[in-house]
Amino acid sequence: MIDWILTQFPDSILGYIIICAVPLLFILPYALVTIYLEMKMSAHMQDRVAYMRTGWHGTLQPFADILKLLQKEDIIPTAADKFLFILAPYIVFIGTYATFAVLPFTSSYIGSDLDLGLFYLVAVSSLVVVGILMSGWASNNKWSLFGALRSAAQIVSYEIPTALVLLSIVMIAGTMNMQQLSQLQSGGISDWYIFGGPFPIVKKLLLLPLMFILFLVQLTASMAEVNRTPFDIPEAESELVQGYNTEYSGMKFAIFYLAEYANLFAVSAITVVAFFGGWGSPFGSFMSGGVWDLFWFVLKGMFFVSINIWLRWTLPRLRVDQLMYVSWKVLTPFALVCMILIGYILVAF
Amino acid sequence: MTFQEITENLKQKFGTAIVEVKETVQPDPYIIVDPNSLKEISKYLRDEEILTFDFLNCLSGLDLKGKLAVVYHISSMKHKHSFVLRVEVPTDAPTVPSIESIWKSANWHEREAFDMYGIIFSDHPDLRRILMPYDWEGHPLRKDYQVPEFYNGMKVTY
Amino acid sequence: MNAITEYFGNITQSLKTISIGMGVTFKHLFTPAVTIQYPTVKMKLPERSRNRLYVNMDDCIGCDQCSKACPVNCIEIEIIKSTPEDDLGITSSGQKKKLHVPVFNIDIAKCCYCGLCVYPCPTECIYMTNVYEFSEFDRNNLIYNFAKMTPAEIETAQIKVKKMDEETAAKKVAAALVAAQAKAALDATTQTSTPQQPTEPQ
Amino acid sequence: METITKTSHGRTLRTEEMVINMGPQHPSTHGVLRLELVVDGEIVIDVIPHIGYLHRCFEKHSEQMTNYQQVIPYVDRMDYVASMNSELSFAIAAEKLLKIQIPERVDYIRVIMCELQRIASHLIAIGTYGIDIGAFTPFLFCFRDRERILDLFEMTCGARLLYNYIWIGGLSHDLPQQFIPTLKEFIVDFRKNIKELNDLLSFNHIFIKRTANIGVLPADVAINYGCSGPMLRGSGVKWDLRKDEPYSVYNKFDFEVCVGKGEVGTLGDCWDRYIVRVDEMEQSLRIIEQAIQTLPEGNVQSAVPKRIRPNPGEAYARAESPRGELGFYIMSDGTGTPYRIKARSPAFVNLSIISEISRGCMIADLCAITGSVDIVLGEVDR
Repeated sequence: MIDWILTQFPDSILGYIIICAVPLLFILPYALVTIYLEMKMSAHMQDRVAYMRTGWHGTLQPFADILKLLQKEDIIPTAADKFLFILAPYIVFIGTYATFAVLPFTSSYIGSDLDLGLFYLVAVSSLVVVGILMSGWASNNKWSLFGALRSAAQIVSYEIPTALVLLSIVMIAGTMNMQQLSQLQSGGISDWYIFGGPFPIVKKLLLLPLMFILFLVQLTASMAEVNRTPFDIPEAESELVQGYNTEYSGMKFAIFYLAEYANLFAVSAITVVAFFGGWGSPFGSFMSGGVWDLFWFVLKGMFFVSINIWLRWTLPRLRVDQLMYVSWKVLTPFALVCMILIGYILVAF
Repeated sequence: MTFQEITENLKQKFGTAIVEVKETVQPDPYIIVDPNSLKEISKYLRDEEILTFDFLNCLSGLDLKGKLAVVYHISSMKHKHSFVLRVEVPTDAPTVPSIESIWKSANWHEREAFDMYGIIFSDHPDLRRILMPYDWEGHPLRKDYQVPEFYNGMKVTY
Repeated sequence: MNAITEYFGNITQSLKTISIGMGVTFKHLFTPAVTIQYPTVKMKLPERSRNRLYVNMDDCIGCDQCSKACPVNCIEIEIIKSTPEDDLGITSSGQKKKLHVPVFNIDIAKCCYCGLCVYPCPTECIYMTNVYEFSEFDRNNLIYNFAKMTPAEIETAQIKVKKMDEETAAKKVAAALVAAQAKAALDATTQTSTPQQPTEPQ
Repeated sequence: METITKTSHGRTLRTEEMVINMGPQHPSTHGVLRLELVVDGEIVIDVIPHIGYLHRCFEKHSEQMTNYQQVIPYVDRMDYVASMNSELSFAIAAEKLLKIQIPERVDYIRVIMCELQRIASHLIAIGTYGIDIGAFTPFLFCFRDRERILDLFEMTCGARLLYNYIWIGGLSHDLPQQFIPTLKEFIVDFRKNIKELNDLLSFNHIFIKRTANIGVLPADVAINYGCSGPMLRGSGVKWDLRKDEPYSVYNKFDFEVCVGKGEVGTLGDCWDRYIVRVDEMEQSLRIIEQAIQTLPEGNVQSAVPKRIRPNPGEAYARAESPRGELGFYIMSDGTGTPYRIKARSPAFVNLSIISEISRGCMIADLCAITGSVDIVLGEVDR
């Protein structure tokens, strides 16, 4: 698909620009759907009904929200560092958006078929920290600064368990290429890495508990990376009053919002590619190929997005030191032990 | 212990420091004590085994037109009895010793009495206004208080 | 050893209680909502609900009891005496009305809905209705004027009283002055604002 | 305060403490409380509370009233989430001054109302505490149940929040006919909901980790600072005015005084204070059940005095409000206007301990501590 676009615009930067814009086609409608989904899910969990007036069951409300944010006055505090203040949301969004380059949406579409796909993912998602630190500092607000510093500490420490989990996957799969990773698991539900991967039965059974633990580690770490409850301490509306995005309004706030939701899908997609067979159909070759691939990928991704939402509206928030405890004393050791055991299993069997 | 018993006990111990015993006041009789020995009396009331007034319920300022007063409602969790003390000071020199060191709950109550009546609690650790703004003038609950027309250039309507 | 059991205990406890909590929220995902879609759906108010005040002026005898009972002074009543030949009618309970009530204002913005004005009324003409949607853009519109007398009627009443007073005795001159002052005050209020005439709810 | 720290490579690094304002507009100060924090990073070194942003001159207003009855709407507005209990305290104080005996039915209805109000108030305390800790859903579950209590109140006296129901010497209305059946339904449903609440929040491990061992208040400090209510009982002191100094008809009911036991942490921590409130709701239900079983007949307005004009004198009466000992000191000079009314509000006294128990905690813990004190700023500032 990428090649096809490039042949349409030979020797021109336009082709690349169009390629860059393709994930937006997904992110924008996805964000609207997820905002709606989150509002409806949270409301029903709390015995409410949420939006009911704009359109059928309030389906048009996300559009109204976006419209409102577009119209809102764009306030920049007088004492803020203007340049950084304006730049920060875009950097946050770029960091998130860049991850979409290596997400294999279907067997035929991937933005950039990098051989170092997973490595690139881990590297580029850290860019978000820069943006968040920038916004916290530039806001010239003590609470925002707290939020930014907490966020930096959090994202940096949760990179480590994520990296260890992905490293284990790389050890099993022998590749960092996202497309190949999905390809390896395309033989139906039993080939998914969460169920031990495409291996002989003994090896599969040995890997299965380890993969389950790794999956839990990855799920927890991914929640922390997107700053959502129970790990939403950088925003913590009851402590820091939205933390680093307190001072933002209008379109800049919308971009933060969009980046948060896009990031939510990105981390879910990583979990899907690493453990749940990427775009592969659970029934092997049945219902696979073409649009089916996209369908399965988005469906699995949205499933994990829903789990995130579900947890968010169930759990209380951790404290800063407990957050660090979970990362360094629970997730990292578990991931490390699993990795070593997997290495042993791979060598011995 | 009843009011009479406590009063007798105090009279024996402190004698002249008990200025007046208002036994006829209904329904809560009280005693008026000398401000200078308030601290000793309070300490005695708290620490004496048979009294053990460990709980300061309430501390209220009072304007008795010409003199200011502070009323202490104390009670004992152990013996389940309660007692009322009062000190009276002239309005032009309203200084009462602070009992913050004996019952910590007096801290904010004394600040409130200072705020509302201008009673000065000597050796209070942090005697600032508490309910009114820090730059408010006058002590609003005094009976001769005149509501100011303006506060920081804003008209005070109600 | 203790630390190790605590460590793993914490992890298992967390996973267990989190799954219990998730179960609770999942169950609620499918329980019907308890909220209603106000204003399209409205809750039925109980009989005793206390909302906007209403005064039935036909029964008001101008006794000023409600105004005295009000803790926030939101009721303003002025009265003019009637002359013996005036027939002001009787209240529904059969009591003869003896006073004109040219001013009966309730500042509903000040009203605290305590209901204390309702109890002392001898003719039960002031009561709380079940109207609760009466927001306004201008605070002055919340001063409800219940009095029904037109300016002309007030003037004639005042003239009559004046006449009667002049005729009867010189000591009543003072009372007439009060009425004149009341008229002046009323003129001043009618010039600045025109309070609306609330209607009795259905 | 500045401290000079030597870093590993020999350079001196100057660190400075930061002063940061929490409030008056901050979601976890439960109103307009302003806490001036001195922080060293995330660690709170000192807390200086500033109150008075919601001061509505209750005491000054009371001295202007022409009638004791007119004070009651103002008393309602002190503790606006537990108005019934405030009214009861004031009514008891005024009745003590007037020396009137009230019919037994009035007392029973007052107890039912106050216990319902206690449940409603604790529901708010628990729900908002969940929000302080970051769990949003329990808050709405609590409000759902509280709405049903408010419906009962509205059915009885016509108002949902500021009732003016308990009068000096009586009540404004008798119970309506549907009240008792509706109440019985509510009790059955609410028992289930308490269990659900415990599953969702009280015994959630994250919640326990956030609140256990935080803001530990030893019993002797609590007494010396004049703390009362769940604050005091959370520290393990078995002290409840309903039991220890029974007013109204509380001596006729069988219930337990719930105290903190330090089940998951140190005795007197935030979780203990929280769980005392949860347990108290169950005890309140027990009291209500007993009261509706033995509700006597009678006229609720027979003892209401026509003119309230107490003899010169003074009275202090106290009652157990959901936040603790709520006392009124009333001084009469023989006229219809009170000479002096002083409210001893439990939230005001309980709040004064905040700087004592929150030194050295983290900012997130401070939210937990403020929430567990359960202040209502309307009552703190009056």
